[in-house]
Amino acid sequence: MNALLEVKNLNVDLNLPAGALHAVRDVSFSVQKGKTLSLVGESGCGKSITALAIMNILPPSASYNAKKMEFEGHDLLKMNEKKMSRFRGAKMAMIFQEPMTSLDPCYTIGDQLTEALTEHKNVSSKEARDRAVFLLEKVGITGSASRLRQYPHQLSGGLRQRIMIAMGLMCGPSLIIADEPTTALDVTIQAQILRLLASIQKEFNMGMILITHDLGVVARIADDVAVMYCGEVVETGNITQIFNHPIHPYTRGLMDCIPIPGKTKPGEKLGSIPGIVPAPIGDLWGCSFRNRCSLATAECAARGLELTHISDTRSFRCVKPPVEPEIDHTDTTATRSGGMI
Amino acid sequence: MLIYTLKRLGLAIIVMVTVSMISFMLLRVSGDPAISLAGEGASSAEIEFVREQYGFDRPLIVQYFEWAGRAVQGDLGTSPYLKQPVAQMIKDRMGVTMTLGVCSLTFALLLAIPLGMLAAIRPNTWIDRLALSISVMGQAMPSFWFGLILIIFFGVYLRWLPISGSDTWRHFVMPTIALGYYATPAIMRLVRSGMLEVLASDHIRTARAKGLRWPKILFKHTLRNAIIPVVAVAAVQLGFMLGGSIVIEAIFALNGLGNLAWISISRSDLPVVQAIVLFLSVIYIFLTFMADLFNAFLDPRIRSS
Amino acid sequence: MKKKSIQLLSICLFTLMCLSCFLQPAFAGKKDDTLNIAFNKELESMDRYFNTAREGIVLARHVYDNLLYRDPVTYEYKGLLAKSFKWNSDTEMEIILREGVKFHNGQELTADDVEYTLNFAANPDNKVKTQRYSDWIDTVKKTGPYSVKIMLKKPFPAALEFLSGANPIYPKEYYSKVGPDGFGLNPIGTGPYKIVEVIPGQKVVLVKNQDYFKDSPKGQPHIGKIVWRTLPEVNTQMAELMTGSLDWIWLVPPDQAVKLAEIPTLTVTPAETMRIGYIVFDAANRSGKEHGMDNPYTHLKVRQAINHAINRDSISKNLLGGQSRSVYSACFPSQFGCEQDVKKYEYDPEKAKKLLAEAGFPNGFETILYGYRDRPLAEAMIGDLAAVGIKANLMMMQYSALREKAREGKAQMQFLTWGSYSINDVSAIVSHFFEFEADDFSMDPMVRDLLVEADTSIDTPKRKKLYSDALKLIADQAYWCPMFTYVSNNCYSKDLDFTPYPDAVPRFFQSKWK
Amino acid sequence: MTPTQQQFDSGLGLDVVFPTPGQIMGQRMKSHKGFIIGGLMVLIVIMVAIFAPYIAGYDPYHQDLSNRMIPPVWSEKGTWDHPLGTDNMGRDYLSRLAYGSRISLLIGFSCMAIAAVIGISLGLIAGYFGGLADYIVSFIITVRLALPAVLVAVAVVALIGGSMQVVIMVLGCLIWDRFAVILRATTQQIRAMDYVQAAQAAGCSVLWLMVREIMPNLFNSIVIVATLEIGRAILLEAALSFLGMGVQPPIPSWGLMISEGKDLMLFDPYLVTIPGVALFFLVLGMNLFGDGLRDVTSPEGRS
Repeated sequence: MNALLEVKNLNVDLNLPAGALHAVRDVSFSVQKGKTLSLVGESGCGKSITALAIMNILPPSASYNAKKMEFEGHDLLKMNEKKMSRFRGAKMAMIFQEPMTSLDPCYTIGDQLTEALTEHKNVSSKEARDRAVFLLEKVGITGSASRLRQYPHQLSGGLRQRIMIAMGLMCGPSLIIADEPTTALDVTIQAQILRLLASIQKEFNMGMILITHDLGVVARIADDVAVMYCGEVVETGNITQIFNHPIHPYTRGLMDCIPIPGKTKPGEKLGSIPGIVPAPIGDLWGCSFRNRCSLATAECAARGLELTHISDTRSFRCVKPPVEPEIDHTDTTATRSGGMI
Repeated sequence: MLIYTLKRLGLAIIVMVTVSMISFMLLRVSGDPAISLAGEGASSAEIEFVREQYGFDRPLIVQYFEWAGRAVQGDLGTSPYLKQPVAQMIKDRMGVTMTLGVCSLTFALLLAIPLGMLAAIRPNTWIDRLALSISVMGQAMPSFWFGLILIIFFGVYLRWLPISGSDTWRHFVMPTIALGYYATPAIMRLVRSGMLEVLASDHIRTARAKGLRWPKILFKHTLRNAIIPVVAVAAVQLGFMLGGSIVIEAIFALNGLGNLAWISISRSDLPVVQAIVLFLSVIYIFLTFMADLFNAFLDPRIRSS
Repeated sequence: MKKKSIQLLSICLFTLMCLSCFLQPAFAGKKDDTLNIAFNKELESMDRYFNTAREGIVLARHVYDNLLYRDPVTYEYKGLLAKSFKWNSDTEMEIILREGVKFHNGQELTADDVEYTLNFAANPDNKVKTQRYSDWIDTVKKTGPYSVKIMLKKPFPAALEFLSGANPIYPKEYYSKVGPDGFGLNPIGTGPYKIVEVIPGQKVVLVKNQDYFKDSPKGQPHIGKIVWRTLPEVNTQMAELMTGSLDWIWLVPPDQAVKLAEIPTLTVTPAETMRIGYIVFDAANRSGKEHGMDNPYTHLKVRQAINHAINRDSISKNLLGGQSRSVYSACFPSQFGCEQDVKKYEYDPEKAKKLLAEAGFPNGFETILYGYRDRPLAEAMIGDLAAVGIKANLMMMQYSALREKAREGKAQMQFLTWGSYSINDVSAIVSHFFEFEADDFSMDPMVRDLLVEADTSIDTPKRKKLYSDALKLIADQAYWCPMFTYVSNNCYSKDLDFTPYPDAVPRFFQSKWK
Repeated sequence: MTPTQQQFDSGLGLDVVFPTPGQIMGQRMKSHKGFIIGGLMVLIVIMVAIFAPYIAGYDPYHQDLSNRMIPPVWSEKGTWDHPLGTDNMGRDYLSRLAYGSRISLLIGFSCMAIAAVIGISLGLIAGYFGGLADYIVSFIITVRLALPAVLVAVAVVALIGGSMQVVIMVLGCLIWDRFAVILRATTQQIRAMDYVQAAQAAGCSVLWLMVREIMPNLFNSIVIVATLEIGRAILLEAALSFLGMGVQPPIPSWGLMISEGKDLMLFDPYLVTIPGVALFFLVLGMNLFGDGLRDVTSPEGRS
């Protein structure tokens, strides 16, 4: 089963005045065609940096290396800037968190939409405009022909995020990376955008990486999940395994924090995880959750803690998992668990 | 837009009146015109005769309104020295100074913008410092010193360029460099900080994510946004250049307003100095007004507000 | 991307094209019989009667002719436009004009033109700036087609000098039509050169007047065309001279003139001018107690001390160079009546200190030396004064501002210069400053009486005696501290045969190509 | 055996001590070459100014017409007792240069100080009160910018004569516009910040708000504009001296030395190049230091 994108042992370091920050350490995951992988974790756990590393648009002060980074059979590590820029936008597209500032204020929407297409596919501007209008309608923007002449500051946040999505789809990419697409929007718009993303992904059979810190969003549209903590992947698995049988203490802690309709009685105290996330600077070893984990023992501080794989998509990074990993290989196409949406 | 323009126009007129009033008072007080008009070795009787003949003995306010009244109809008085109507003299010499000003500004822009971009692409590297030093040299060297060195090197030593006069375009090359270089650092620094800011912004990251190649990102998206504040500064710099061209026009014997202003001040030829100051302030106000309009054109956010 | 590269290509092409077309500046001078000259001050009006600047005097000599001509070498007066001239009485002069003299517009010179021009100049309502050169004329009457009578208000010995130095003759019909302003823009005269092009403040082009009357003492013009440019900056002038696009400049600082002389293609001839530099003291106490302490210059000993303190020879030799020489009498040595046998104050700082002590200033005093030109010379004087304890700081101002301050009595010690308008008669300098006029800072009645009498006496030896007594008195009282004569360094191309004269009026109509 | 607490905690980066903003600025200063070079250059000039008597072998005002125009030591006719030669009055050029640094620095700083006082007060008033006050101040700024500075300076100095105090006053009143413009914009920005409005809500007086809340934040831009204005003031004084309207002789200001050497420049270039280079060195130092300061103190570090 060849994955659309496969990443193995990705490390990213940012050098700051205080020293080298190991933002991403030993991260491995894979994205299937037509499936959504959600990278979830608290803010500052390195999920956005991972996405930027894949697209190789990290800030100049960052440096990264990986054992393997393959996308549709192409090895991304060996690509020079020229080849890489042909991939970006054409094969993989990215949607950012802050719609208000992600569009160039000096150019019309039409110009910014068609720009990428004419760049990659040498298409006449007429055709490009038609595709833009088609996609604007697809993302649910009315009167899209007239929208092309408008400027970004004349549109609302929700509209701009839809335009960002349309912009990503202009060249028909096979992978979409959505970096917290709905965080800056209010709840009502949030639901529409998520539904739109899911339907588009299904319709164009694309792979998607959804980066979020909101478990509600994960439950709604993700197929597989990778939970990240302090720069490391602590648990991967499909949606039902993660929600129904969390193994890693951090994932279990996360699950206790959210009220599950039907299960948690009103007035019941929600769980919380004590302590703060450590700053991954300098020499690091052992499980990075051990200072907040109630079950921490001496071995947790041992070096060389690796991801233990139960199956090729199910794994966890813990010396002594609090609960036995479930053995049954339930169908990977997990069923949506009840009234989450 | 219309109300905005009208308001700006009103302000401009008031500023012009104030400027002319200040310069009128300043110049009248700065030396008794009668004495210098009467010429060398004139007896005191002659000076008295000149004083009432030109009406210098009336109170300043009266003189001002009389002058302003005539100025509005375009009659800026005649120069007692050169026996020519001042308006005509300014018209003759305006061309030289305006050409010099525009050429110098273009030179400054052609030098400053690339330097600013270079410095922004490689911040805090030797390129950044080199670009900064080259542009700062423009402000660190006195323009007259730089002008004379240009003359010695290109005029006398290499004999590539004619030294003085304003007949052909080649006569303007050295003065343009001497005057233009002075405005380079201000523009360069603005382009550098503007570019750095825009490069760190989100929409450039989007552009990179779209896979646009570097030159397009740099020129189309980054420079376009970073150039907006430069327009306002460029207008102000052009205003300074017109005023500051006295020295350059003296050295290169360009027969422009700066030269005329300097000669008129040294012999207290007040109508001429007064007219030049007024003319320069009108040009300055006009330039800043145009800069605002151009800014609105450049930045859509302002245009529609 | 394609569009971008095209733009780049066109820019490179353009710059290449500019560089390639740098050709040698057109070589002027002897090759095309054009004399390129430059002055640093802008030409005011070209009408001689409305112009006081030196440049105007020089241009006038080329474009117009006066009635008489003073030979610059022998100082003897000859007829120029006048064939002959004689005094009928102390106050009446009769002049017979040459015939066949033509103006540049072809019109013939007649007595009407002379009568009209001189009456115009003498009439005060015309506000002629050179009033002082013609206020001695009462009226001028035409006595025949080519003869006029000039009536004087009172006997005036310098009449010949003023008729040769100034008062050119204009065409009556043209001048009355265009008036001074129009005439100032394109003048018509009878002179050896005609004006063909004028760009105000930049250049004037003159061409040889083909039918200049043959028997003129000025001689026939040789050089075909003169381009007269205004270049304010002396360095620019020298640079143009070195590259050959200029053939003649003057007033070059001494140090630079020495260096220019080393260049093979140039000749440098320093020529003494009639201008002298001097310090004038407020001996008449017009400033009073204003400066907090009483005016030191009322004491004779203080004035004498300063005369001893200034090192005339060092300034003249080091800073002016050439034929500049020290001067002890308040006039230019060659001028008629300039008595050299006056009290000489040789350079003696010790004696100066002794005199200051006797005058009541044992450790000197604080003062201000006002000046309007030649900053290096002023600084040298301040150095000499400081050596004897007088702490003077320099206040450089515009000439008009300084004269105004002096006339209000606020300037106690001034460094001034006076060129006597190249008039070779002491009356052009001493009479101007010592006859209780606005610029008189000594107000000595005895001096004034001597001068007034001298100005009006026709008897030459008596006149000479009177001037000599006055100058002796001025020196004894040390009203002035005369210091040095000025030098004008004429630098010009080797091909040019040019001779400078002390009256500092370059005569291009006499020069020719070698 | 249970691990010691220290063992347990190490290896998690918890013990990392984050540098304080002061330390960050210090680090940036050390790493920002432009800042260091600029600062060094300015320091050198200040040192020369302080130790001028020791550097200069002679009294800068002493004239000696017998050995005038001696070229500097590196040209053939140069002598070692006048390393930088003598000027046209025979005064030792090295001494004049050393004492000249005092004059130039004095003019630079005092003009800047005057300009700062005028500019900052106008900027603050306009920025803080806005509305009519802002309108009036902008009007004054526009009028000031519309008046050609050099012309006004020359006219005024022609009136009172060119003493040092007059030049400083005139320049001080002519270069305050940059202070006002930049300060006004920054004050408006800070005025709109929440913490200022919070302080206002807490009932602080207007003066308190200005001095305690707004001024400290302006310090950064004030210092930057100040360093750049010093350079501009020194150059304007040089231009005024060139036009004969600057500081009066025999005071050894660099601008005056250039204008005195101007006429002799074609054959004795050292008279102009030496003060010219000195002026260039100081102003370049000021600009590099000013730019460096802006980069170092700017919040996002802009590295």
